[in-house]
Amino acid sequence: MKKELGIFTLLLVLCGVTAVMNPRFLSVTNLTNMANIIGLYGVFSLGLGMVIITGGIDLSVGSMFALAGVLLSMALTEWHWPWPLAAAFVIAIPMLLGWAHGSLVTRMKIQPFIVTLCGLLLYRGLARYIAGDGTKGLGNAEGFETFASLAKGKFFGLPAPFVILIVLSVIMWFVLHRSVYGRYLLAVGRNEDAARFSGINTRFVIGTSYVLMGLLTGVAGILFAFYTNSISPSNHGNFFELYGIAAAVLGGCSLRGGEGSVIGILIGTALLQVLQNLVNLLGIPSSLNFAVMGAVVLFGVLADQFFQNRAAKKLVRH
Amino acid sequence: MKKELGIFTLLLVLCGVTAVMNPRFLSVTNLTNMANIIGLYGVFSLGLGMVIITGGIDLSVGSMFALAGVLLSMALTEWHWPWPLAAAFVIAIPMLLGWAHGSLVTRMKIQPFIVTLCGLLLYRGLARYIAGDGTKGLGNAEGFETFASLAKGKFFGLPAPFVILIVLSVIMWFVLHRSVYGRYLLAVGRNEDAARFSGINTRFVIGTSYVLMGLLTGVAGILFAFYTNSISPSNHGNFFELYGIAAAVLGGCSLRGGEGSVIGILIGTALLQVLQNLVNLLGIPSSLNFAVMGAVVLFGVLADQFFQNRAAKKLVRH
Amino acid sequence: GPGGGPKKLKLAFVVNNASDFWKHARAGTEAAAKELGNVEVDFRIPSSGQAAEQRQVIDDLLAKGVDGIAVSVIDRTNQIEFLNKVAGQTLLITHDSDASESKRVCYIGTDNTAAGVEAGKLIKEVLPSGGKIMIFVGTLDAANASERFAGIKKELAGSKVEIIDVRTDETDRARAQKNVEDTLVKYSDVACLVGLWSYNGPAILNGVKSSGKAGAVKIVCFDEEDQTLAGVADGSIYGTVVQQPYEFGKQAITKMAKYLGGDKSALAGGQQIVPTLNIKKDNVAEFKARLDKQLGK
Amino acid sequence: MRGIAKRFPGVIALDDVSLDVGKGEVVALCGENGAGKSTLMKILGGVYQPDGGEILVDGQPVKINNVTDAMKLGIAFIHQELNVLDNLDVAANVFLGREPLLGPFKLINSKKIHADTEPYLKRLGLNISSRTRLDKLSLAQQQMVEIAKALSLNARIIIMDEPTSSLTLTETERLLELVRELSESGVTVIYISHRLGEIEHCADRVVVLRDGKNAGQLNHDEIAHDRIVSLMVGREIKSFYVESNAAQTPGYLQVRNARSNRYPEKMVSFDAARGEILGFAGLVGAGRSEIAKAVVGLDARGGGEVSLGGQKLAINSARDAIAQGIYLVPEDRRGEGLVTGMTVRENVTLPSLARFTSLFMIRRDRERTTADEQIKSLNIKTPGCETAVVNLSGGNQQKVVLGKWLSMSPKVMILDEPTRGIDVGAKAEIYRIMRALAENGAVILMISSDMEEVLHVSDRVAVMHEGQITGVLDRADCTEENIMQLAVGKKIASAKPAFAN
Ligand SMILES: Nc1ncnc2c1ncn2[C@@H]1O[C@H](COP(=O)(O)OP(=O)(O)OP(=O)(O)O)[C@@H](O)[C@H]1O
Ligand SMILES: Nc1ncnc2c1ncn2[C@@H]1O[C@H](COP(=O)(O)OP(=O)(O)OP(=O)(O)O)[C@@H](O)[C@H]1O
Ligand SMILES: [Mg+2]
Ligand SMILES: [Mg+2]
Repeated sequence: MKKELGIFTLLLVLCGVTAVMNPRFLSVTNLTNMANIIGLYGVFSLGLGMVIITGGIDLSVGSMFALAGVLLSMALTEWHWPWPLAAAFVIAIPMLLGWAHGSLVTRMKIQPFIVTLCGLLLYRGLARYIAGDGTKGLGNAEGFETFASLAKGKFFGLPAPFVILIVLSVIMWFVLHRSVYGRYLLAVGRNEDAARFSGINTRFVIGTSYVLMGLLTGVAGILFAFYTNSISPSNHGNFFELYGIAAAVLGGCSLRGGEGSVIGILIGTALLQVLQNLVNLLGIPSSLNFAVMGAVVLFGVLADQFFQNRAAKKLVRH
Repeated sequence: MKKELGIFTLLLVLCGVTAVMNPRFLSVTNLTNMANIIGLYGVFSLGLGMVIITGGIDLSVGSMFALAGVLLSMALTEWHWPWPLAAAFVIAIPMLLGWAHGSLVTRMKIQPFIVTLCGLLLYRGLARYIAGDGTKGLGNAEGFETFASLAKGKFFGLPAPFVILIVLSVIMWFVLHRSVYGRYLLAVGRNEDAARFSGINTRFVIGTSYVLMGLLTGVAGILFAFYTNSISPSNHGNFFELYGIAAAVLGGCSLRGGEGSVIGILIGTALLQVLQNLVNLLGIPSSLNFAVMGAVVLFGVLADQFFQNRAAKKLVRH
Repeated sequence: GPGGGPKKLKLAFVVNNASDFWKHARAGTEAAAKELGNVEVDFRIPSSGQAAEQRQVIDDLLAKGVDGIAVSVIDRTNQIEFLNKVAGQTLLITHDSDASESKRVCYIGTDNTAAGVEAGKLIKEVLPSGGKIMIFVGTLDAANASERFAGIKKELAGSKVEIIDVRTDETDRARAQKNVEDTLVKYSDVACLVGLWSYNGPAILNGVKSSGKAGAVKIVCFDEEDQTLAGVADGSIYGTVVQQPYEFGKQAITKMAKYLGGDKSALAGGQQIVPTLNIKKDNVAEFKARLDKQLGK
Repeated sequence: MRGIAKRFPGVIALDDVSLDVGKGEVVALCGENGAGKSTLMKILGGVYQPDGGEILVDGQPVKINNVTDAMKLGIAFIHQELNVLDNLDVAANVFLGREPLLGPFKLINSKKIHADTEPYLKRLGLNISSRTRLDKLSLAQQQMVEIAKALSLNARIIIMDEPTSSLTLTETERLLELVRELSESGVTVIYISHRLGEIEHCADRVVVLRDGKNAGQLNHDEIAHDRIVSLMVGREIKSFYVESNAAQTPGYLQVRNARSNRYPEKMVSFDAARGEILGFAGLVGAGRSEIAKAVVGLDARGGGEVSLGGQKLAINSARDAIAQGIYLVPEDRRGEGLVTGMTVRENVTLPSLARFTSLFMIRRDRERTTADEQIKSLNIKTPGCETAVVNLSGGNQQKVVLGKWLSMSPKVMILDEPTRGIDVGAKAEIYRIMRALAENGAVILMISSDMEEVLHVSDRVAVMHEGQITGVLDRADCTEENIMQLAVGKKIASAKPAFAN
């Protein structure tokens, strides 16, 4: 928790500043919108976090979104599958691809960066080809209203993606911080040899982390498809891998593996989204949008580092 | 060289296949076009390779291109600076930023991924703000014809960027493979502690690798600005960091640091460009463009791995 | 408001991505705001060009509080539900790119299919005896791209002009230019290159020049980037179909203000088309002068 | 194990090697560096697959395909190189792969795992909490955690590959006791060590390997230092320690007010003479290694003042120290001493690369000459100077670290556990080299946890306790007893102050 404290403070400060400068920040609409978007990004960022903890990376998230979105739209509106089947299908595909990634990484010993970079190219190409380079949509959800309301409705006044994120986070918290599997993830990420010498099936652990990533990507892909309600395969989900990685790393995951927490990833995700909200609400020129985000993140990380160094020094002195 | 052999073979095979299926592949125009584009991408990929060898990464290349391009255009066409001054300015800025990256990484101990991700956001925002979100251009190069012909003219029948790449590669080859600094880069990338214990100023070595990266980014940024002749700051150079990283990694650089070669990076760059050329020349639908690239790269890496494994086994048997 | 005086109308103008095109629209909105006096314009650019980002921008605007929004719809079929939600909360019109089935009050902008037809006419003019053409665009799944493409096809149907294919570049200019170069290598008999998005014109021009085919291959494109207009002026581009983004901006703001002031007729008819212009060598100078004036240069 | 063979690119590590162990027996495996001890054990532990031969357990042939198979057969393995996870706590490391579970969701039973860990820590005399993260522990403590882990397996056979190389006397004694207890309760222990004293102390039988072949064995009553050595190296090694008769210049090196990170409020000052070997003794965590790092500028805050021959030196980084001829052979050779992915040549020349350049280009031929010289003079067992250091045996890696500094004529050489993992022959060689350096006018500071080494090699011994030097013993007063007294912080009469004011 100590590691996440710094970034959590930054998050609070940002929220405070924005709320003071524009009270609408705290309006129900705004908070709901933000919860919704945090839910969307959080789900796949959790998955990315797990993969990063094993010392891997996944660059193919955005492209998988495109592929999943196109397939979802076609299954529902063109092939008229029953929605549970369509949902299962759209979650199974990324899991299968995740399994393939995992196998290539563990059995063929190809760097995760390369494997998933190829994935990034491949799946987007496939999505565009399958969609015939046209935009696919979910229209008015005729015939799968239940599904739509599960994916973009509200539960207890909270947007569905947010509720789903909370549920998944609780599960993932137990998985990462309380289960044997989670401990193995951390072990494998830090020192694969040492883990293997302890009798851990490192291939299985690393491989399944990509499958888990696939599962979460599939879920997030469905949520995201319903959010935009339309999937233009050439740019649906573009750059999302970067957001996810940024969220995980901001939240304390180390790209060298072996380090990271569920809470951290959630705070990282929230921070990125609050930042965007802030830029919009404070009426900062859109062109400076990115610049403000970059500057704040950098500032936050620097401040965090500064305080951690000071704390470390104090520890030594006494 | 052994490590590069596999990917070099793949490059040759691809060229062979394309040449057979469409003889125009070998036409002077096509080869010139390709040399030109390889030159453009090669220059910054070399820089990225160096940074990757130290165990770092630079995600800000594309945004720096936008910033450098906008500043170049303004210096030349709006402020009417003499071109050598403008060139020096546009190279100095990325070097300065590179120096800042290096300092943040080595002194503040912030992960390179985070530092340069912030850079990615910041510099693009700045570029857009400076340009007022409008496209900047170099027009007909009135008043800086010499500069333009240095950047996009021909030397000995070869396109300028290609010639510049060759010259820089030769220099970088000596730097990386024959100089003390290069040896330090490799050592620091593999084991920073051991390098420091051996009296290497690891901060200096890592820091300067980002400055070097800045220098090469500046040069490539100028070449690229002259190539497109107009810079729309919101998407000029988007995703270029990924191309560069992919080229370096394909060419044998390990993202864990300590491994890589100039030849490898060049072959990696060439491979990516030949692939694009191939897709276009063979008339594969645009939508499958990416998919083909992804598939070929994956196939190549797999084959390479396969043969290396076999070779290793043979070595053991005898 | 806190400054006293009459309450200012807050109107938002949301575009689809960051490009020069919108500079003119912005000038239009500013001109309108100046003329009207009681309007404050919030000009928003979702830079990624993605529906999701646009949606977020609009959500934020609603949270901030606005009296009216003019939006260039990124996805007309699937953003409908969202647009209807927006229309329920504030005055909503569309510009540049429409979503006719939504509850938006009116559309102000180009008819892209008609613009495609105009481009088709230019192509037929420049290739009187027919020939092969290649089309270049960022992505084909964008509405304006597919409509323009449809317009061109419609106009060329039955003529001797043959469309080889479409090459996309995902708004990467380097690739846009590379696509041109590769096309010229693969199809040595291509007679005319057509660019559907604003940067495709300059990209085609550069590609043709670097391949040494300047003058030999005709070019028809869209919009009014500086290099495009320069190309039209020196004859290396045959013609370009330009929209009038300045008018989008000016009319959208003016008419929304009128409408909110009680003049419902200002946004009547559901669709108010701003015609396109065909710019060729003979009228390019005059057009350029007008643009400069609009931008206050 | 019968007729085991194993080849690596360029080397035959094992050739028709056999090894039998009985229930409850303590078998010591001896051999020079690179003889194949670790390789043989890795085959038994399922890390490597043999190229030939078979393994029998209880008379039944078994196939050990991976580490899990070995564990199932009741084989626990303490590797020569540390294999702990420093991002996890002690308990997690001890029970890694065998966590106690709780409840329907099979979550880790955190109470039980900590409760189960404590007894093992106690049994090893390790005074740390089971909740400490491993990156907070010293190398020696991490090593003890790894031993705890092997114990907790309740195995039938425990392989210990140089478990004491980073331990000091107290822990070593505790470990040897433990080995006895284990064998009494019927557990077989295979014990690899280059400290022959330990072997004489605990082994029931000694098996010696030489160049990847069986070189013979000694039964309990035949075990003696000299006999082991002659089997190992095939010749007698006469005198282990070289006496000094060099002229000394006292006070040549003066260190004032150096501090360790761990005990920042305590200052360390000492003098050392030119031509002497000053030993540093102390218990685990006494702060010897940290002081050494501070002196060579690796910890800029703790450096204090260093003067050499009356001249104050400005040392702010290892670079500065190296420029002054002050070198450190660190204790963690894989983490700090070597760039293991690089070749022997590249490692040897790393600190002095500038010497090998002409016209800014590195001359590889000159590098090779120097590397080959070191390979020869230190008798490093390697296919050549272009072999990656990872592929060398542990002891030979240590020699590469030494070679790197010896090629640069040191003025002050600080050796932190210089003979960790080094075989007797090479040890004698290293002592000879140290002595030669001293006689040529260098100051040698030797930090060592090997009591024999401290006693016999040093001219004087400085003893540290909790970040301070409690006293310095002259050669005449150097006894195990005296050192232990000082090491636990007691004052004794014969101890001299560490420096003259
Ligand atoms: N993975 C490897 N690849 C190549 N060669 C290896 C590898 N592992 C060991 N060797 C070689 O095999 C031989 C035996 O090594 P081993 O580690 O078994 O020696 P050892 O007896 O344990 O020595 P030490 O006492 O120094 O630990 C050495 O020559 C070593 O260089
Ligand atoms: N990274 C670290 N974080 C916190 N404490 C540490 C760290 N490294 C070492 N220590 C502690 O610092 C103390 C001094 O360690 P140092 O290595 O200098 O002792 P030493 O006398 O050389 O003993 P050793 O035989 O363990 O090397 C030890 O108690 C150790 O636990
Ligand atoms: Mg060994
Ligand atoms: Mg020590």
